[in-house]
Amino acid sequence: MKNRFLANLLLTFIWVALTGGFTFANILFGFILSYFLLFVITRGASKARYFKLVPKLISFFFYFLYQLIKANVQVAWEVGTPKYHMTPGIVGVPLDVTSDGQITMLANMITLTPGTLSLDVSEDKKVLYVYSMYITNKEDFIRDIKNGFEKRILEISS
Amino acid sequence: MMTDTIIGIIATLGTLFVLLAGVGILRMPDTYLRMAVTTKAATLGIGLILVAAAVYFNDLSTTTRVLAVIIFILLTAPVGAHLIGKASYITGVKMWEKTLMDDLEGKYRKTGKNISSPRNMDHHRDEL
Amino acid sequence: MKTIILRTASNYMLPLLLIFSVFILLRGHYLPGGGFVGGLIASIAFVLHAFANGLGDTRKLLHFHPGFLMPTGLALSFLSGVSPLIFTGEPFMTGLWYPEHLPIVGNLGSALFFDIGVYLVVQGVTLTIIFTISEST
Amino acid sequence: MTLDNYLYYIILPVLSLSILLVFLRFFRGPSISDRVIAVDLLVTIGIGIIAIYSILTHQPTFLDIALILALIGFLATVAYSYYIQKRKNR
Amino acid sequence: MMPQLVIYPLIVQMLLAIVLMFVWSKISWQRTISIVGSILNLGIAVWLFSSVWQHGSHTVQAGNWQPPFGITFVADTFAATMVLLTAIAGVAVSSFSAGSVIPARLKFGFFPIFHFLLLGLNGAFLTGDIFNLYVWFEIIIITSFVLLTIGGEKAQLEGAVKYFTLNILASIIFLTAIAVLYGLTGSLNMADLAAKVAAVENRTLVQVNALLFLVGFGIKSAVFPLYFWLPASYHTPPSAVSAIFGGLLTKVGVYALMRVFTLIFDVDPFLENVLLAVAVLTLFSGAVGAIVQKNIRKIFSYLVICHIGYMIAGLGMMTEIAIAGAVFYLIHDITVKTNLFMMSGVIYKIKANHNIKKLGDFYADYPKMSLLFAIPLFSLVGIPPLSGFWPKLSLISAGWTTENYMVIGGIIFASFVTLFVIVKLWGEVFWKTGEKLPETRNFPYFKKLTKMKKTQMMAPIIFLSIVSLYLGFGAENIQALSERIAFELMDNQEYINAVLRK
Amino acid sequence: MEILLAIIIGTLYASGIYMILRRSLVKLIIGIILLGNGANLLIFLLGRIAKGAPPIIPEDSKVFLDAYSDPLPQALILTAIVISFGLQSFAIVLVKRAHKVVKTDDLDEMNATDEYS
Amino acid sequence: MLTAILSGFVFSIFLVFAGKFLKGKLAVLSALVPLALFVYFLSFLPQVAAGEVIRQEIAWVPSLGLDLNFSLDGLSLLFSLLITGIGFLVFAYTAEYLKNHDYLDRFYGYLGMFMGAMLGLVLSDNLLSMFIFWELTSISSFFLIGFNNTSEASRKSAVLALAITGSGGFLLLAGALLLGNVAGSYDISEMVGLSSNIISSDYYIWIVILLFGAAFTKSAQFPFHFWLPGAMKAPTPVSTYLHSATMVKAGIYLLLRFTPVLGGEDIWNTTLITVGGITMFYAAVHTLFRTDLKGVLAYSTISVLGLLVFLIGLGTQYALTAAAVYIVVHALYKATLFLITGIIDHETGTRDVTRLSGLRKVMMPVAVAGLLAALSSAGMPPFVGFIGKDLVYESTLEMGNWAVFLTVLAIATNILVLYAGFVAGIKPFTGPLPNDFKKVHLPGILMWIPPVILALLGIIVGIFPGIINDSIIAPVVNAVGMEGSAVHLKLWHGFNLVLGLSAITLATGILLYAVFKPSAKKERGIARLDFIAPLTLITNFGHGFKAFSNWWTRIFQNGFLRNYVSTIILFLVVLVGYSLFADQNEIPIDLSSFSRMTYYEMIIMGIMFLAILFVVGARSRLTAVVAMGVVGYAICLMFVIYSAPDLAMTQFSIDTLTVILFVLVLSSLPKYLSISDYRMKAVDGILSISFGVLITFIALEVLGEPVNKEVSDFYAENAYVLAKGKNVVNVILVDFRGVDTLMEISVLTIAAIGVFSLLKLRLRRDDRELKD
Ligand code: NA
Ligand code: NA
Repeated sequence: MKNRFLANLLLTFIWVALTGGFTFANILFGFILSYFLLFVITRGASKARYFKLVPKLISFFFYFLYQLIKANVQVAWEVGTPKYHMTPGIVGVPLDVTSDGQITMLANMITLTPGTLSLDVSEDKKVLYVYSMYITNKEDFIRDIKNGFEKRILEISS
Repeated sequence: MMTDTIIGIIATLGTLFVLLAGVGILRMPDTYLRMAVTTKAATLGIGLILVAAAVYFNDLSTTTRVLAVIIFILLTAPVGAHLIGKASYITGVKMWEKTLMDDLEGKYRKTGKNISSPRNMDHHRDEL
Repeated sequence: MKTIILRTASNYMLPLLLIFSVFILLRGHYLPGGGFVGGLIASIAFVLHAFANGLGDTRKLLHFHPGFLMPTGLALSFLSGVSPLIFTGEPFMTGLWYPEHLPIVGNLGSALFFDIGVYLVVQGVTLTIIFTISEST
Repeated sequence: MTLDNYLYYIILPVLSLSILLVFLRFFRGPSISDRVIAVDLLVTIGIGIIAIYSILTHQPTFLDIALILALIGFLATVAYSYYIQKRKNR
Repeated sequence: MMPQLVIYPLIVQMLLAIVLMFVWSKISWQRTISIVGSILNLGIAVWLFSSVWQHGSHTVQAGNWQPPFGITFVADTFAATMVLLTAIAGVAVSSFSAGSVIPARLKFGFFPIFHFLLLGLNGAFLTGDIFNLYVWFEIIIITSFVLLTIGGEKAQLEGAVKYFTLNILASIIFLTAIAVLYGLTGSLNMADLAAKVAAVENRTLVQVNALLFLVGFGIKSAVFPLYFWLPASYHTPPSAVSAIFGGLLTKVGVYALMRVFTLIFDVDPFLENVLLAVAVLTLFSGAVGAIVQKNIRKIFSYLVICHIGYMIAGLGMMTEIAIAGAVFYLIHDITVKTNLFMMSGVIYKIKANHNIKKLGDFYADYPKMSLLFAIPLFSLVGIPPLSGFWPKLSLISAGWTTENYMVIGGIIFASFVTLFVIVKLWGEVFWKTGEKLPETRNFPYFKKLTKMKKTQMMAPIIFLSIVSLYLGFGAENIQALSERIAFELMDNQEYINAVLRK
Repeated sequence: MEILLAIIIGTLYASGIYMILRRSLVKLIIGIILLGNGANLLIFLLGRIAKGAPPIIPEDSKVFLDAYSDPLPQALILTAIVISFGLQSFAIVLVKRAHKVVKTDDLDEMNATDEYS
Repeated sequence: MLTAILSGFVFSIFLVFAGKFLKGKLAVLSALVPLALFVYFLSFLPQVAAGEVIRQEIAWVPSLGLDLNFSLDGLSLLFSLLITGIGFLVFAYTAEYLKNHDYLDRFYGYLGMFMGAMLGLVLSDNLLSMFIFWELTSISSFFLIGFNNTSEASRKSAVLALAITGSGGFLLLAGALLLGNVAGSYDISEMVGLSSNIISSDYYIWIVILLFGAAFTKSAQFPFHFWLPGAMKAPTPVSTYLHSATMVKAGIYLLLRFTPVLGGEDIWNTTLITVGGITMFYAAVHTLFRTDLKGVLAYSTISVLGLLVFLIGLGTQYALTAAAVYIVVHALYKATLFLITGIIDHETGTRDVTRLSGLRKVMMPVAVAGLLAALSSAGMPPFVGFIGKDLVYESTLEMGNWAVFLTVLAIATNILVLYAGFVAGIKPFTGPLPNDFKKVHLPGILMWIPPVILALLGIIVGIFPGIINDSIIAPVVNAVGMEGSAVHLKLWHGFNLVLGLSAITLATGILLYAVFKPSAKKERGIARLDFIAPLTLITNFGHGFKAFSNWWTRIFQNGFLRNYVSTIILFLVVLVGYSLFADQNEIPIDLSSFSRMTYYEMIIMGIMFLAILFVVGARSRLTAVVAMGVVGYAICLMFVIYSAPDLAMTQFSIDTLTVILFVLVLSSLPKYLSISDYRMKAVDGILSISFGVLITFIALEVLGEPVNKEVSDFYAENAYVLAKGKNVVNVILVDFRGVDTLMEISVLTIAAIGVFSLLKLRLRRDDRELKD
């Protein structure tokens, strides 16, 4: 119930932003429209909670940005220099995150940072298989992920 | 003039990342490496270029649209990479000879006509 | 394709794409877009959902057969074309306009209903074709 | 150097060069996955080119096209990977 | 006089198509709606025709935009006549379909598509806008693809691939021609184009443009050497479909050729020679093809091609009397070909076979039906005073006055071969003692059908035969009509004035 | 610029026909799509092209203030593109069915309907 | 007169619905129709004899110059009386001949139709309406010849007869239209006055050739005669009525009718004399070798028809009078002989002359009729045949240098005709009666009375030639443009050369009959010459033509789609290429008007170009599809650059959807087919490239033309003001040209329905179309 309401508000906001018209009529229309769309598509209950999120989200965002730039520089160096320095491989990372949303978020974050790529999630959702350009030590790699993205995702989504 | 400079800088950065992706996809020795290098570099680069455009036009509706594009790219690019990566792996696209390890090896089992995810479970959807 | 990642992503993308499609539809008279592209985007949203979740889920989501959208949309476009003939005696396809200026939509006229008809037909067509094909393979 | 000139003589050529590089990969393949990745990247760079072009022509309208490209270019990738897997299954 | 009347035939067909889609799987509703709607449409077509006959051309500007900016619909005598013929064939085939098309096909949209086809035909006849004509053509070809393949039999699909490819090719050439035309004039309204094309200084380009139209429409009209799709496909769908195809589809191409080459382009000597050469070779090729066929529907298919030659010849000679002949032939051909394909459908329902070598006994078993079938058959041959005879008078006469002896030769040759082929067919199918054909279990044989179904199949044949007889015995009226059409086509100023309201 | 575009259009037409002339069903469809693109671009080109001037009236004006590209060919092409899409989808499915029923991809083996005697 | 003509047709149509009633005993009632007509026409005799021409004009299709203008002059009256008079006898005869036949009603229907058509033919003054009736006689003849439609021979003969007379009909049509164009009228009576104009026209030769074609085929002249022996497959009443007395004389009628219009020229006379002469002799010789009674009669009929053409060719007053008389003569005796043959066939079951003899013992009246007819045909005085033959000799003797040759030819022919008459009229009745004919008896009175009447008429007219002279023959001769009073018919001219020739003819003929017996062996003997017979030649030509048709059809309709496409493209390239390059030495391309090339445009175009080549060269389907995607995306970018945002959006969405469709379908298709035939690839490549180059040149040349932006400017100016929209493209789509869009979405809908039914509809086995 609450979730639906939130999602509804969110969509209304997106609508208003997209159309750029902050008038009452536009907001009302956006609300009705998104209400209708949610009615069309929602099945079952969704689980996200919204209110404690904001500060964590901001911190998460900057962490992600940092990772992104760091890795991009690394890749730039790799691509820009004539010799290859890669030590690629596929690593199965055991997961603590459980929900689909969390897993997806984690996987996407990993993919978005250059040099790594989420290939697949095991059927029982316990292992995330990650391809990485630089694997010196499997355990280090796993730990980096678990302490980095996974921890933060757990924070913002619990 | 000030804005122009900002735009110039952001656009330059973005373009450099795009170029990086371009060089990367050409240079990297195997499919997975190409993917690992390019998808993200391009995403960052395009994001920056779009920001430059948003700054240039400097009005709410353009900015929201630019934000929408960026969000979309952030959402779809990794999913796309994941899909192609998985597909490549399943179809046996060769990995670079210097690849160190492969935890996925042997994890995909053929079950009838479908290849399922690793550690195949039994329930089965009607797929598109 | 059975992947949690795609499935989850598609669940987020579906409403976004749909709302975007309506946006594109409504502003078509003023900026690039319109019923056609709007309809395509909406149907692409459902196709994406079907790719990720399987056709059965998408069908359940839709409540009705997409083919039904075709006569509905056609009827809407057709009626908005015929209405001048019926109401004002002017030729087929003559634009009828509501005198007041409305938010978002701008001027409300038969052209909008026409475009909505296009929007529905395009969705009906695309989904019918794609669903039918994927059911038969 | 004005912004327009900078974009026209520096940025756009670099983006065009990137497109060429990607296209070269598309040409070379060798696997279908490589080609799909290349096309995906072509679309992405296309978004960038459109953004720059919209600045150059002072037409924010073109950004809407970029939006569409971002939205549905993805679906082609989904479709290709779907096919690649499915073909394997045959 | 009511100018809005012009688009009523379009509105009715569109409405029918939409309503029929809403009652998608209710077959008996579909049958009823289609027949009743077709009769209604016939009424409107008669109304339109008589109004045009009395008051002259009607025009409507869609969207109320003055020409040449909006899309214009024009009912001059030619268009109104074609709409009337479409309505006549439409009623007939609607009823015939209700009786003969199997429920499985009806459940998959046969009737909505059928009415979309009629919509497309009406639109193509009535539009006064060249790009809009393209759109109507697309409606026609997509409906014909669907009708051709509905049921998905092997032969249907093989034929459809060829039909499809070549018709798409025609559309693309048509589109190319429109591109050139637009590039030269910046206009799409056909009346407006008449003046603008005349003002183009580069006549070479105008000629090239005309040739592109010629080839594009030529494929659709199935003239030599562009007809290949027709014999490959017309015999494969249900007879009701063949009937509407054989009657009307190629004729739209002919209509478009006549329209474009009288209104927009002048026929210069080079074009005239091309048209005449094409006409003669079409007469020849179609005739020669009909001789060697054994499948009754293939015979008719080749005759469809052959007889297109008459109309093209009329167009090529470009005199008023020649055009009148072509128009008369068009009127005759639509009626009789529709009827013949329906006839072949009845024959098939009776014997479950199309091969004239295996068929037989009709005269002995169904004497009255045979006499009925003799009417379209001998009308086709042009046994005087049946309908096919009259236009030949104008055509041959024009051949003499324009000194086109090859054309006269072609017409006589084609007439002779048609006579020979039909007479042979008569001997094989009606006179001969046929083979004892194996009874196919569960085939919906004619004798097993309900009286209702039989009526639905026979009534349209009787109806069209009566129309054919009228065309023959009331030839004076048809000739007067054809001459009026020819006059209007040759003197296009009236059309232009009607559209541009000068 | 027009000259390059004209060459591209010619290439599209040529390659479209060439692909149709191959014997494969799939190539046939690709050929048709290429031809369709060629025709659309031809309308576009012959309607005369202009850079950076979309036919959209500025927000604060009721008419165009600057140059604008010809909107009519664009509308025509849009219609043509959509129609081609309808035809292509049907064609793709037709080919699929034809392949399944006739059991060949070779167009040369699809000539039963032209046989007689 | 219209009523008279229509009565035949009305009678036929009546039979369609009421045929059942007129079967059996009542059948004879149908003879009342021709009888009434006969009496009706007889009533005009005095008027016509007085030189009056009775006219009736009914407008039918005046805009085509086709009206039902009838005129009754001597010539028409003669034919009308023959048609109705012999018609009456044949109708009556048929009632007995086909008693209890299942399809008697149909038979009468055809006969009635034929009678009406034939009357129409001879009464029409309008050439086009005459043509109509001409064709109708051919058609009714077709149905009558094919009356025994289950017999293949009957069907073949019917088709053959129609093919020959029908093709002649088309020649008549062409000729009639030409004549009408030259004369400015289709009324024959008007043409007579315009004769000199017509003859001096450039088209005269064409007119004559076309009309001859019609007449020769209809009247079975060499080399088109062969359909007539075949037509003997028809029941005997038909042979009697159509193929000896009336229809075959339509060609003669035509020639006579046009003698005053077209006659008198060398080409006219020479051709007719030659063709008639050959025909009469050739056919007469053939009678010697026939054993089938009807065969004998058929050839002798052809011979007489040849003689008539010959006489018309001579064109003198004598000759034309002779022709008129001979028409009467021949009608009377030949009809008799045919009817007799029918009786013999009906009663004995055979027509084989070699088997028939002694029948006088069982059917005396018939034998008498046969004898009378034979003597008349022999030209024995005092029969009417004698008068006819006399006139023939009189006219040949007039012919100056050619007199001897022509007379000898005429004599030889007459001898053979005499022989034929004797074989048919006398031979079956003389000699002993074979055992198997013992039980043969006289048929019903309806069958034997008609020949007796005809035979008696022959002798009556012969004895009192005055009966027909003033009332019929003279008006006929008048009608064909001669003064008829000069020649008086009489039996006795005194002892002169002509009488001598008659005597020679009779003597030689009887001798021949006594010496030369028909036999199967002789028939087989002449059959050895069949390979040069016109029938064989025509048949071979027919086979050859069919083989050619097969070849031609297979060449073009060869089943290979790629050939169809190449043919069409080749046609287009040649036509358009010729038109583009023939008139102008160089293509006027104005490069200066083109916009500047920029590097990014070049790069996009370059990529697009390469991608297209890549599509063409791709080895795998998916690669091709992906490359197609690249082409599409490049087009999309191009649309962006050239200011078409809506197009770019649509192109991109549709390309993506197309890719999805492909991907969904491709997996169920087999591997990419690639057949490496380099020669074929090269040929296709050249064709494709020429096509592409042509399009490029056209495009560039068009770009050099001035631009007219009237329409687009209107859209631009009014999009917001009147249509309340700022995206002009969209305004065009939903308003200015909304109809296009409505139809465009209809196309989509139809395509979707098509896809749906194509994939979902599976016919049950029983619903399938069966293989032929
Ligand atoms: Na004209
Ligand atoms: Na449109």
